[in-house]
Amino acid sequence: MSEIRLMKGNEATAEASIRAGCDAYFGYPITPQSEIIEYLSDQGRKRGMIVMQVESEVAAINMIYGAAGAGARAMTTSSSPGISLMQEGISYIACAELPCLLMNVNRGGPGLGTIQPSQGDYFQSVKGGGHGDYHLIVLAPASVQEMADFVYLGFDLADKYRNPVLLLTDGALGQMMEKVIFPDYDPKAHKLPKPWATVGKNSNRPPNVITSLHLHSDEMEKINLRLQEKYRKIEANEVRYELMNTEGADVVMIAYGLTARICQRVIELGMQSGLNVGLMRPITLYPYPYEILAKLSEQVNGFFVVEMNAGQMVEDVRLGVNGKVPVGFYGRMGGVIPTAEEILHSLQLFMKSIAVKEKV
Amino acid sequence: MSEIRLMKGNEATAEASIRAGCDAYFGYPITPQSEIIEYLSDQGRKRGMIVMQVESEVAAINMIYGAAGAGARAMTTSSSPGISLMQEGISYIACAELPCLLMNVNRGGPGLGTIQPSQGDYFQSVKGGGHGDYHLIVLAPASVQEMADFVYLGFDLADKYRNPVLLLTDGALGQMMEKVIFPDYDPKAHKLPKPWATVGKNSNRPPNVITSLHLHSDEMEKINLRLQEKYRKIEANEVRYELMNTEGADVVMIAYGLTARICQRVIELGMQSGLNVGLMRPITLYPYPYEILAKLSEQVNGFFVVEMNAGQMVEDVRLGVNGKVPVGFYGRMGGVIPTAEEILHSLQLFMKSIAVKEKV
Amino acid sequence: MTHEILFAGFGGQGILSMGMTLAYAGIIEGKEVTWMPSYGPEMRGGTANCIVIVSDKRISSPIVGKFDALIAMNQPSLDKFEKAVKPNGIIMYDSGNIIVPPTRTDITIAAVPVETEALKLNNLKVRNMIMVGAFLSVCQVVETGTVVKALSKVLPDRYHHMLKINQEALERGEKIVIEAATPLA
Amino acid sequence: MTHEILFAGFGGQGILSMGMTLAYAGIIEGKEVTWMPSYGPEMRGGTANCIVIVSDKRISSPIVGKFDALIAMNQPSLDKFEKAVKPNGIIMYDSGNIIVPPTRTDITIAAVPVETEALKLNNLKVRNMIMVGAFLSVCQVVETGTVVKALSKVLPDRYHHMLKINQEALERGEKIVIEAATPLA
Amino acid sequence: MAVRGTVKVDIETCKGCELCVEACPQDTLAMSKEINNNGYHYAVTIQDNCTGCVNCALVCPDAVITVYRSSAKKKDKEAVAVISNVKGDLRVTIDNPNVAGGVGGIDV
Amino acid sequence: MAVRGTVKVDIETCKGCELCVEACPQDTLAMSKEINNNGYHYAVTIQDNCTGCVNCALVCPDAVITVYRSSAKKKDKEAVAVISNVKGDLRVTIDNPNVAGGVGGIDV
Amino acid sequence: MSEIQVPTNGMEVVWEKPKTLTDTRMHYCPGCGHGVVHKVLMEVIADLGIQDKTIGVAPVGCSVISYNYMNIDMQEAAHGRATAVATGIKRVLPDKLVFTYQGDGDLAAIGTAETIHACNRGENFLIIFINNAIYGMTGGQMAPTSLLGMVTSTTPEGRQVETQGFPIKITEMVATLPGTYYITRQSVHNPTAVRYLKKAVEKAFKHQLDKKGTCLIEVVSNCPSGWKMNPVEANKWLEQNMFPMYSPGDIKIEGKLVEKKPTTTPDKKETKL
Amino acid sequence: MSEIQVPTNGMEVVWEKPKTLTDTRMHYCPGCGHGVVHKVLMEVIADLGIQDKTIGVAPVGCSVISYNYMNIDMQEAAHGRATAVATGIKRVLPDKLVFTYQGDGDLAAIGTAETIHACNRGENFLIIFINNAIYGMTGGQMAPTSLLGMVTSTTPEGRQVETQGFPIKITEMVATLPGTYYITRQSVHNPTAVRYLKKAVEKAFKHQLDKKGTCLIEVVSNCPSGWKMNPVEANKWLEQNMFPMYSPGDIKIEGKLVEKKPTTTPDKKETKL
Ligand SMILES: Cc1ncc(C[n+]2csc(CCOP(=O)(O)OP(=O)(O)O)c2C)c(N)n1
Ligand SMILES: Cc1ncc(C[n+]2csc(CCOP(=O)(O)OP(=O)(O)O)c2C)c(N)n1
Ligand code: SF4
Ligand code: SF4
Ligand code: SF4
Ligand code: SF4
Ligand code: SF4
Ligand code: SF4
Ligand SMILES: [Mg+2]
Ligand SMILES: [Mg+2]
Repeated sequence: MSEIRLMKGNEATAEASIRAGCDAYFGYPITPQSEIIEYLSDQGRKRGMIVMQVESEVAAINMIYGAAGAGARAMTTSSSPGISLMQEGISYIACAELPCLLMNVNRGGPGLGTIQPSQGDYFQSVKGGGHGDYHLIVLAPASVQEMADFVYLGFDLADKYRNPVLLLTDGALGQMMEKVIFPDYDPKAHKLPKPWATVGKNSNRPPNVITSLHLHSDEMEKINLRLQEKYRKIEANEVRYELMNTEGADVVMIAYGLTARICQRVIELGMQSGLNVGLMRPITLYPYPYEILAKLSEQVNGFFVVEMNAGQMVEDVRLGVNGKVPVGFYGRMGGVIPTAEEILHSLQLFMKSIAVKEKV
Repeated sequence: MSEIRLMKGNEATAEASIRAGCDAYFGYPITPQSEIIEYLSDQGRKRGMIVMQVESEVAAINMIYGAAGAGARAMTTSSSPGISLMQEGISYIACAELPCLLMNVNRGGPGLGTIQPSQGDYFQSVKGGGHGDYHLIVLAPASVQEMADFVYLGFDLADKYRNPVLLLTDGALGQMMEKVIFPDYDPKAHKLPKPWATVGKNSNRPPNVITSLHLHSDEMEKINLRLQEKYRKIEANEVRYELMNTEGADVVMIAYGLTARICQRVIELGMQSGLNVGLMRPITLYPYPYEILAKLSEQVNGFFVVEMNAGQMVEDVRLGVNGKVPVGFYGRMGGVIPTAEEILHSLQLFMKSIAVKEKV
Repeated sequence: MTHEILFAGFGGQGILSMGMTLAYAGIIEGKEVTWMPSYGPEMRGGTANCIVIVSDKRISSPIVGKFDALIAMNQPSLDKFEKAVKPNGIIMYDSGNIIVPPTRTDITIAAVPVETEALKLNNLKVRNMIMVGAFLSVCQVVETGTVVKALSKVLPDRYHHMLKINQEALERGEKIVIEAATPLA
Repeated sequence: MTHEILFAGFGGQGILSMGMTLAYAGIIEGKEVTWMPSYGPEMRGGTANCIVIVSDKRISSPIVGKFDALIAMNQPSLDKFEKAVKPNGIIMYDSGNIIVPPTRTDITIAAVPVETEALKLNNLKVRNMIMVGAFLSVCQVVETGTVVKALSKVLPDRYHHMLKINQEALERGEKIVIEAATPLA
Repeated sequence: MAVRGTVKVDIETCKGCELCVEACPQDTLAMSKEINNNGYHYAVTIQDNCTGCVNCALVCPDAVITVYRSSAKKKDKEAVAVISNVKGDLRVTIDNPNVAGGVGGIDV
Repeated sequence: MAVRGTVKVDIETCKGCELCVEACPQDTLAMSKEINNNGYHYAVTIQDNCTGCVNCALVCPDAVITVYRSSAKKKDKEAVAVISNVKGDLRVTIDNPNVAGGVGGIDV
Repeated sequence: MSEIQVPTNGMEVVWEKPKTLTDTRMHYCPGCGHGVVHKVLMEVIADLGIQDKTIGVAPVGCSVISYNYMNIDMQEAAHGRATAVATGIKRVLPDKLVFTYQGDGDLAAIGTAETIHACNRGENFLIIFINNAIYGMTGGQMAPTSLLGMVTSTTPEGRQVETQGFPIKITEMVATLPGTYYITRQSVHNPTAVRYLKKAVEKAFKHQLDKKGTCLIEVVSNCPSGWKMNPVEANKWLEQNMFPMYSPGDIKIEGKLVEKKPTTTPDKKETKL
Repeated sequence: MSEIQVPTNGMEVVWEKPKTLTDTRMHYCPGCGHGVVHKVLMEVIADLGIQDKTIGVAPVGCSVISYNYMNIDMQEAAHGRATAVATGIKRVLPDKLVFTYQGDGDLAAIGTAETIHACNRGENFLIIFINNAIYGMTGGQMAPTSLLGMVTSTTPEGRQVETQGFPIKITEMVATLPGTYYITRQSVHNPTAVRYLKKAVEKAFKHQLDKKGTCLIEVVSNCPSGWKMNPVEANKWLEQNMFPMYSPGDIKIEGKLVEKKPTTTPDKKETKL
């Protein structure tokens, strides 16, 4: 029986994790996401989850490594500075191919910055903030509903590919309340067997070892190649995005998460001013929806990227567009949320500029 | 009086840091760069530098923050996993605009990986492994001589822009020996005044505060804008690269550091097989030499990127080329160093493929 | 129909729960809702505000720059957000806390003496519900009855004995605006 | 002229310092040099090797796949690297440690009984210098005299009393190859 | 008893925590009924019996109390300490309201 | 004296650390002059006086020693422990060479 | 603006806000101990005349912007790393005076390694450790020093040993390190406590001037907001509940442990609130 | 291949390599204590019949690939984080037996916070702490436990308090934490020591089966390579130089501190080598 609630994004994530059969949560408080550990400390513990506030984010991510390696569904969440502290651990988890769920409720950086919402951690999330060649599967919810839904999806993808999954969201989505529907989800039906997990070696099999160390280059390269092969599979199968009003649009905006919501408003406002703009909202930031960009490049006069940062995803858009049409950008930083009106204004300038160019 | 020595890259960096007037080194051992702290523990201490082996990389980077904030020339070095642990601290340093020198002697990852050389930390270095919008100035030495030279350059750029500078090198360059010439360098003539440093507030000025916290979004955005303005200045003034044989080349290879050395050999081998290839070696990875790429795009039939990773810098190359000509890639991972012969082979295949395309 | 409403005042005035109650009522009536608080340095001690959107269709941006209505519970909030109300919009303010009233003439303005009214109910805590009631009488985003139902969901169990007084407050609020001749424009 | 030489053997056989001494001598003669060790899991205990390049011009890649000469101090190294020697190149090996000799016929091969020779000098530690001497007699990368100078730079001060014996070793090495009729091809 | 001491409270900065009231051995202090511009009741002297023991100043977290004491040695010229509030509605009434916690602080 | 115990050393795995020699109260063990395929001198029994005290096995870091002892209870059938090395040049000569440290280990 | 004039003729100022505090109104909640400690610290710096050579390190915690109130050069450290930052400063400026100011989450949770190793190196600076048994800044989560049974937003049923471990007495732990010279536990819940604290801070700075090694002053403090009490209640609760676990007094003087206190925490039953 | 046959008629095997050790030749340097500890640990696991329910956590340090030798399920943790990883494992598999195996750099430098907090939570697992007073794996740098005056590659003039602090006795520190149940310091330098160690390991696993809380066994070990001595010399040096600082014996039994040892390290002069 599914259930309707009015909840903060953070709480929705927490509630969904319980329903998704998350066995263990290890975390450290940080604004604007502490509601998650608070919710779980009450509801999670009551409903049988292992919920621990531990000494630091470094400890938390390494506990995730241990618990995931032991076959559990494990999750941690944090916000920007805390996620930076986890980078070594994340790189280890990616290399050891441990399925787990991470969430970054992005706030304004760099440094201690501000606790206001931001998308400044895009690069860190998709290009790898840790060392070495690895990828997280990165999902970007744009509503409280998705803050819940992507928890199930995240755990399932993590298990399927033995890969860490990151939900990249921001302080506003974490703090805002919306209606959220919790569907029926039976963790037992979704959890995959994990014969590789360290649960105690029975006499019928050789020891299971979770490690990311491969001293000899040729062995390590094999691991790298295996990872790359997996990433190609993920890129082939797991790209997710949403198109709005792209059919016949002059310019398509590209935005994810909160800014994608604001861009929907821009579409509405644009219509009022006779502007024909659409929106491509990447849902997976890795794998990135390059292909649809290539396709749209054949149809539109330009793309306009909106981010709450200095311009990060815009590079992926440019890689997808590959010079075929101009790519514009509008961004705010430091926790400032752009309004639909200011985006529209900047978009109009962009549209003028490319019209001019085309005439030249 | 300049001096000629035969030295490991790591030792050359250490020796240069003493000569560059580095006041303090805080570090933690890790292969393949422990020679630096070992050299400094002997020579550095004897020659008046503060040299401390501390409890962790996390502590080290925060000591750099403190020392740099107090006006000192400060340096730390590590290798991939250790650098990942420093990401929070690096983001703080970037936001607080503290000049200092960092070095990553890159080894194969992800995870504990291998201690063999790699370029797998390109993204982490240039896109920001830490949270938020910031940039390190990233210099990529390609010889032991440059492992020394870029120490002076690095400190000077750091002071000039109040920005952390990262030397991105790899285990092979750290471990190999070459001739190195130490020029005359008078730190006193290079060190800039640091009126912003916390050295004790005298009664004539308000307190100096080193911080990265700006609670209000509008204030934080101002900080972000100031940083971005600085980055634009750096991008305008500090791009460095080296061209070899690009004049009239059919294809230009792009490689930095060790792989650039190997690509020089590829040019030599190529000449023997009648191939006309050149090399663009970025010396600054941030700011990236996009402009010369745009320029070369008008002259060549394609670019061929060589990296010791799964393909990271190739994205920057594609951004610079912007679809004008094809971009090929050859990479090895896991600490495997590609040979000139295998690169040449792959390059020839690429050249064939683009020739075919052009005929179509 | 979409209503975009800003609630603003001091922390401690029950600003966030006013908005939350309204949003919850929206859900009960089958509508789409978003509730977006200002969080951060102002949250404790200083000012607090939240944007509530109640709509019949999927809500695009939860952040809006212009509002159909502003509920202002203190002077700084009124001063800051007066301009943000759309033409023909509504400002409803606590006349006990706000000395300098709004000056716009293209909108509906209502002063509600919530403290005075709350004292009549012998309970200062229900000031915010008086305000909500007053607002609903001017702008029927949801039924007052639904708000009462919503309250029983929003209030923690230990406060359920307060449901009745809150209901009275809502009704009181509704009535005073209806009774008021001025300063309704 | 560029010489690309691979030194290979067990850790502890002084492989790395053979290469280092040669490289240093190169510098003294005003040449360009690189010395690239294998480091890592093999470094302690297992095998060790280093590539030394000495050249009149700027050295491109410090990593090469084919060598002008291989100095092999044990069997695994010889087995592994025999193919990596360029046609007309040189393999020089320690015949005390290597039982199965190289089989290639397109290169110069020299077996040097370094242990026997070292015993003649009453010092087993100079085995590697005997090898260097032997190598230089076949392939004059640098002058033997320069190597002696280089040694005084490479050896830590506390070993400077060993300079003389090392010089003798170098000369001894030179001589035995020159004296040898077989197995020089 | 002659006035031995007195205190000046910067009532606009006072946060109404009542720690000074609690600390005063003379019951010289009490909380105003009015609130200042930050919404806080503030500390006021309600008796003339201050001894200048500085207890109140020591515990005041906001350092808003200045303490004066009669000095045998010094003989100052006529002087006053001035208490002001920007609202201009300075009244001194006390009522002992129940000060609620949790109304300050920031998150990082 | 009747043989009370004996030991078998896996000489190819032995690293020549000499800790067993040091630990043996009977001086039953010594180091070979020859080296095994890993370049190490290895431990060998040079006397018949082993008591089967297992001291050597306890300190051996590489667990290469198996210890046997006469059992009053058990009467086994004829049995031998076999020592082998792959080089095929097994000789037992001792000479007490100076074992150098620093020849193992990896870096991470 | 209206004014009340208080006659002060013939009186001298016996206590006023020190010049080393700025005029900025502090953001702390009413009654919060942070303000008291700031004041004491700045008084001592004024008294000793070391304002121009003291450098402070602010933590991440409620006192994160203490640099807005302290009229001296300061650095704001990453969460938990204040002693690392202070090490960086003090090592390059050995003749300046350096202190860190840290909460219990900052010092005893995420910063444990940095705290212990700074003390072990005997870094010649002062650590001021505000133990309010809670994470004030982030909204009242459990701290490593929270008492057993204590209700916080992450221990809604009270802190349990099984999942959250024991309240940690890091001050006693670092006192066992030979690098530390003067270790004391003080409080700010009444005027006498404040007087003692001031003496302790003075002593610590003097030791630093004499290059004696690390001094650490734990201040058992309150958090009215996090504890959900008014300040007066909070200070009473502090005395009744915090002191049995964190008993005030000197722990190490001149490099010697003061008395043999039991080094283990009393077991669960005894400390259950 | 040649063979020597040793007659074993009428004899029984009184010691042989346990099945819980794999056949892989260990990479350790000759005489390294790591091998001895591996052996003892695996013997106990074989003896107690817990091979199928024990999960080990390898550190980063010379024993990083101990999973190649231990014939049980294992995880390799990031440098210093073994106790965090073990917490993750044990919390989700509370009925399995878990141990960490860590060097002094891993446990007492970079892993200090994780060590202390795991012990403070009383995590019900065993920590095996190999104290060889040096960073073996990275080539002989100073460890937090290196002795004063000890020459290492980062202390070419011997460890000095001024820059490198004091040798840290983390075992004594965690013994003060109420979460710990059995804390002992053992060694492997002679047969008797090995016998004691085995008993200690057995005891610790039994405590874990009884869910008693954290047990930590420090093993004072050698590093012939790092110390630049042959193994026999190294073990002698260990006895003469390590034991005065790290004296062997039980520190905490059944949750109670054994004896009042001086908790501070003797001062500089006394420990100078
Ligand atoms: C790396 C990181 N993790 C977490 C946080 C969030 N955070 C800010 S302050 C704080 C704890 C504050 O508690 P405490 O140190 O006890 O100080 P108090 O506020 O109680 O004075 C936390 C967890 C952060 N800013 N950075
Ligand atoms: C984050 C990180 N920092 C540093 C290293 C390098 N490193 C590997 S092992 C080690 C220390 C080993 O010393 P110890 O823990 O004492 O173990 P031992 O080798 O002596 O047994 C270090 C610093 C690393 N792998 N990862
Ligand atoms: S100085 Fe002493 S007597 Fe006077 S008001 Fe303050 S506490 Fe009371
Ligand atoms: S202690 Fe200070 S802030 Fe608190 S009530 Fe008294 S004067 Fe006001
Ligand atoms: S078992 Fe005892 S007596 Fe026999 S060899 Fe070993 S140590 Fe010596
Ligand atoms: S202790 Fe073991 S490894 Fe060492 S010499 Fe004896 S048998 Fe060989
Ligand atoms: S939250 Fe607690 S510690 Fe922070 S300012 Fe308020 S009372 Fe003080
Ligand atoms: S380096 Fe030291 S600790 Fe490591 S294996 Fe060798 S002797 Fe053992
Ligand atoms: Mg606290
Ligand atoms: Mg060690």
